[in-house]
Amino acid sequence: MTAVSIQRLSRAFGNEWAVQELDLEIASGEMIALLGPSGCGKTTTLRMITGLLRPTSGDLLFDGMSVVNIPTERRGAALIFQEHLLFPTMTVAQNVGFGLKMAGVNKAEILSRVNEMLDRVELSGFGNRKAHELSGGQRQRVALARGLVTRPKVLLLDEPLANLDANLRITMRQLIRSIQRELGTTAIFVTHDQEEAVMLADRIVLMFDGKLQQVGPPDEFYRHPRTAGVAKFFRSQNFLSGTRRGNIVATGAGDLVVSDTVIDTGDGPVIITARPETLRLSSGLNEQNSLAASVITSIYMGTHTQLIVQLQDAVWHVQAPPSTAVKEGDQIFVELPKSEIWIIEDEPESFALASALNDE
Amino acid sequence: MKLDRYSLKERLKIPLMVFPSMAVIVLLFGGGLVFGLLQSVGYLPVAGLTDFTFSHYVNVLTDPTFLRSLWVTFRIAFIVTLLSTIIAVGMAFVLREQFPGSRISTFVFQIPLPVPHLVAASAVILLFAQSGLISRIAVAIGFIDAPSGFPVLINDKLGVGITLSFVWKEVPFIGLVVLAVLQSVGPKYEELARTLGANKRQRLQYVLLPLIMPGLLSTWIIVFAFTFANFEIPLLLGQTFPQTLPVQAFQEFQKPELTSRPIGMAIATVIAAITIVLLVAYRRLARYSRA
Amino acid sequence: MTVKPILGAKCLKAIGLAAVIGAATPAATSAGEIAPGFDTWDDVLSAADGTTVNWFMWGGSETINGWVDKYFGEVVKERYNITLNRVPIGDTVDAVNLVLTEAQAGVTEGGSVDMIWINGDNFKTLKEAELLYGPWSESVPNAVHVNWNDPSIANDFGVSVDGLESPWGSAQMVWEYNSAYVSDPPRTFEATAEWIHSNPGLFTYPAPPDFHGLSFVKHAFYWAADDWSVFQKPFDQAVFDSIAPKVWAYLNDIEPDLWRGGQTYPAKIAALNELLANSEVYFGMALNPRRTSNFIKNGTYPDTIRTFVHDTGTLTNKNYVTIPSAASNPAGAMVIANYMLSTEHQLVQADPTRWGWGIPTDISTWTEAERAQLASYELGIATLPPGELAEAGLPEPHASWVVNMENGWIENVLKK
Amino acid sequence: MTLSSNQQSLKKMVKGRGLAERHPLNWTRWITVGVIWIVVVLPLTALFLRSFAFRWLFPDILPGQWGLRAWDYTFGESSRVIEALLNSIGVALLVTMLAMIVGLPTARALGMHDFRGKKVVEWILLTPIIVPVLVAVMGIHIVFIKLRLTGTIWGVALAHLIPATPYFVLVMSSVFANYSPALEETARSLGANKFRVFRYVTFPAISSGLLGASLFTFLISWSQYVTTLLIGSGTFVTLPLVLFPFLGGGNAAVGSAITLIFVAPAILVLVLTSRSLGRGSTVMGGFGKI
Repeated sequence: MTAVSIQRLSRAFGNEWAVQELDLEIASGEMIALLGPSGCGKTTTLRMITGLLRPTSGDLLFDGMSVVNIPTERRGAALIFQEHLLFPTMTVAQNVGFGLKMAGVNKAEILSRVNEMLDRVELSGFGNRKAHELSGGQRQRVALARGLVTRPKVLLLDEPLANLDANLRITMRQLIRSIQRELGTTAIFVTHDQEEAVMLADRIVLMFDGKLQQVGPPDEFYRHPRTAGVAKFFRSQNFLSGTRRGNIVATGAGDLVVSDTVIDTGDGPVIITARPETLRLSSGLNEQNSLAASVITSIYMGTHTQLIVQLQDAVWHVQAPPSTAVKEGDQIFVELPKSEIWIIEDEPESFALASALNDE
Repeated sequence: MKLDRYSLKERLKIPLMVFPSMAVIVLLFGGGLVFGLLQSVGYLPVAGLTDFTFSHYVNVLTDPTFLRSLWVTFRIAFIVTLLSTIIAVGMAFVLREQFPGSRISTFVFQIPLPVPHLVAASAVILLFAQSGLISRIAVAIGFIDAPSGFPVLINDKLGVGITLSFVWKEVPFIGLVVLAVLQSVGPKYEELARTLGANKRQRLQYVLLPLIMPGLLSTWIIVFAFTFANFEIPLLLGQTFPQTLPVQAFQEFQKPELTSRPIGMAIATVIAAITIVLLVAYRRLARYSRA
Repeated sequence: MTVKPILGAKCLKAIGLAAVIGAATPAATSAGEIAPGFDTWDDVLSAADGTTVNWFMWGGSETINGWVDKYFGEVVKERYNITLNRVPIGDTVDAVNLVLTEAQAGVTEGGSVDMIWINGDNFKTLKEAELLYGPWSESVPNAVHVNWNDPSIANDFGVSVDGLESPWGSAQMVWEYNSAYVSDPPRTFEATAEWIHSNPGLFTYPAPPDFHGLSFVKHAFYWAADDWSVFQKPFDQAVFDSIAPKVWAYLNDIEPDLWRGGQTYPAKIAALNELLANSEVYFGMALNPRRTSNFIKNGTYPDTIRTFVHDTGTLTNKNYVTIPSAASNPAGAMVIANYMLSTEHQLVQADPTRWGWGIPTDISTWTEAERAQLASYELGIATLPPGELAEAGLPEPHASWVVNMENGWIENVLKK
Repeated sequence: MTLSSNQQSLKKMVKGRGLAERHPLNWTRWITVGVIWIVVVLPLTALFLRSFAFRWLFPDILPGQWGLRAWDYTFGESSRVIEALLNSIGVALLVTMLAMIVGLPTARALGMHDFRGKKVVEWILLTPIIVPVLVAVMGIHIVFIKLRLTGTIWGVALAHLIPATPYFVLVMSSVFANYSPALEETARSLGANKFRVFRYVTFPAISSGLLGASLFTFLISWSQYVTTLLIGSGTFVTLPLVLFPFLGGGNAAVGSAITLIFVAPAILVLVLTSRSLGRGSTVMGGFGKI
């Protein structure tokens, strides 16, 4: 069942489009990550969903009902701010119970629901503290409890882990995920960190420059990026142009066989990609999908060895076993497993231009 | 040795930094209060007063004129503080947002702040006297036909003229403090409250007012104490009788009869005592509101 | 007596000194002196040369301020090389108070005040406190123009002058009314009460201790007493008690129909002037009979304001300048006071086109030509002829009455 | 009274969002703006008109006859306005300078250090702001007379210093609270001597706050009436003293002209400081934290 439906949602600031024609359906209980570099429009989208910002055009539906004209306070979209914002004039319990109090819930019920929520976020007994007496992680948990206690239609989190240190991120991530699952709350969070998105979200929504790039489960962004931009955002630099004929892509370095499940682009020029960690070193050209390459750099990384190689006219990254002993200038063979090759949708001509600009 | 000298220098650093201003205040202000207190109990040998007595206090505190003055002074200060706060907070809420003309209007809003109180009094007289500009406009419109038809707003029983000139001055003061707090807080807390279902009234009551409260408390106490102790405005715009306490104190002090001076000082001491109580009460309150 | 001005830089050193000096002692003239510390007028002139005189005077009249700066400031600078520093004060009592406070603090010389425009009660206070310099006023050269045998000169509100102050001008109270609204002003207290009751809100008087307000109360006392000569003697409680109730009854009777229902009174005469100018009230009062015409001329008043006197007369008084015993520059002050009395200056001062101040000196000591010039002055549009004024003149009460009248008004009328 | 603040960082965060929306003029905003303009501009206009009116009698809304008489008198010698103006400026400058000398070190100590007795210092600073200065000045009057300070610019300046010092220190301490000493330390480590550190590091960092605080202090002295009346003994005349007799029923035209002269520097100061007084100001914020 669709909890939130975003239809051709757009927002302009002056002459600039912050968000352009965004379409998205979010199922009930789903956890969505709005991912993208800063300035891509993800926060603007979040604020439009909460109602703090009016869309320039488009529609927004909660449970099938348009909410564009419903003010924030009656929309039921709870927002967790990046700064772990707590009302400084209130205690923890007052903060958590704020939404219930606004809704006119009676005191006894507020008390029990607040205590229950504080238990869930592992802050029982902190009810009488003031905001400035809490650590960053504790503040974040109070903010989470406060957002969830009213059972919002949708929970929105703006960079929920951005201001926390590394260890705390892991515990908070787990906590957020588990509580969201338990309560079955529909949630959307904004992040610029693709790892965070992958680990937390059921589905990722990737945006560049106010436009939607790709929507799907996290693994698709690794294995099946739609564009070079998406692939690069997920830290893959490996692209090679060739000419497709059926399941064969002929490149300057040799022919590659691709799987039947690769998208159908028809015959003609295409660009293929494969992630560094899926590549293997092979013994020679005779093995299927092996291409000759020369080593530019080899960096020992502990768990693996990172090779940067020249593959025909492209520079590729290869994640080799840690014991790999090659050095600069060595000639090696890289095998691209058939199932791991993917064809991106970029036009080869425009890609050449873009990669010339982007590669440094 | 060098180490010792260094640490001595370090230890004396803060006291030396604090000393000059403390000396000025303790000597001039503290000294003034002490001399005033001594004069009020009739003991100040340098002035030829040697009879230690509380009779001036007894006389002052049992004098119905004093009690009426105290009430008038208190009432005016209270009304000024209340009115200024309500108007200032309301205006600050409007002015913190950007809209066409908001910048220039915020500037105009600040104009009375540095303007001396006497100027405010001067303008209030020109505008609100029974033959003042507003009365003349009322005549032109046809509401009244003679000055006597216009309500008495200067030198009046309720202190309307005094209140108006104080409010004119104090609104920007309170308003700018509130504006400064609101600006530094930003729109975040309100947005947060909205997402938690708080409507306009609830946001004001539960979020914004508690946020500006500490700032408001400080300005309240400053404005109240200032209004309570001001001399020239009630002297110009107050009625002949009863006058406010500072006017009464100063006039007693300035009377040619030498016996009046201790009485003036006794009234002044009572004013000081009341404001000190205010100060202490406020610090208590402030501690609670921030705890 | 040598006069050493103590400069600011020396003040700290003066602390110890000032602390040991006791109460002020009045100076006395010994035989052969023209004034305490001066044997001849030339001594005075040479002591005054190049000095500054701090003259404290009521500063609420721009006519008088301008007058003093021009006709004293410039002239005494040019002729005697004296710098006149006119110190404007809101009320003469402020200067009296300053002298008292300085004395209380042990200042016996080098005081702030050199000369005060004064009369009546304030003079009495300083004289009784023995804080005045002198005697000097009967021995300055131009004292020949003053008839010190005239009791109205030799007694200031009944208090003997004793050479401690020198006359400057003479005043007589007149009533003002707006002829645009009132055609025939009431000329008795009874008629005034009647007029007030039938025209509520259009009459008031300044609150004592304002001098004009006090004059109003004094007039009420004169009216209430069958014989006003009782006020010429020092204060008598029994007499006061027999007259005062009638006065308070009268003032309380008119109060509800005064301007603002009598809930407040104008604090200063200037406030009453403003009310009259703006037709908030129809009556005012002036202590200088020529002032009203001047006000019409300078735009303060509309040109429908006129003056009148009661059938029972109005109070006249002389006003003086005096010198405190702690004055830094008594010599300079005496030179100015002496110049004041010159016929040359009195003629300028009496000119209605300049100021029109009443003459306190004896014009029989003037030359024929000087008297002719005086007679040629034109009266202003609202000024009563000198004859009518002279006929209505009444002497002021003895100063000892005034404080009782003032306090009585505050207790029985204001606070009631 | 915690004068330190992290307003600065918060402000940056808010500004950084860049989401401050411009709102249209609805009726609440119309009324507020209208009231502000009328209430502020009308009195000043009335004063202006009155000063140029020769005769302005009831019930004329505009003066019946115009004239420069009030201004002639005001700038003439006998009004003493010029002398009073010079005295006012002189004493206010002196007070500002003295407040700066005694106040700057204290402000720095309060704004940048935590020390034992800080609370006591804050209390002492706060007292003259709340307890009327008139009371102390009345008490000390007799001592000033003995010291021959009455009637002198020094005496009046000392009296003005009582209210001026605490305000100066409190405002400056909130300026210092937002100032980081790290820059000074860097400069010293680079070999700058004490004077150079002050000249090139400290001063530029606090200069706008210092300007605001100084102008504020100037205005405190500028506005004093009753303290000058008492300590000046009437011989040291400042503008408010010259003005007072004309209010409440002196010559209103002259009163208005002097009032306009009296108000001019205040408006000038506002123009100079409107940025530091305006939105999110540390100076006004400092008051909120007293």
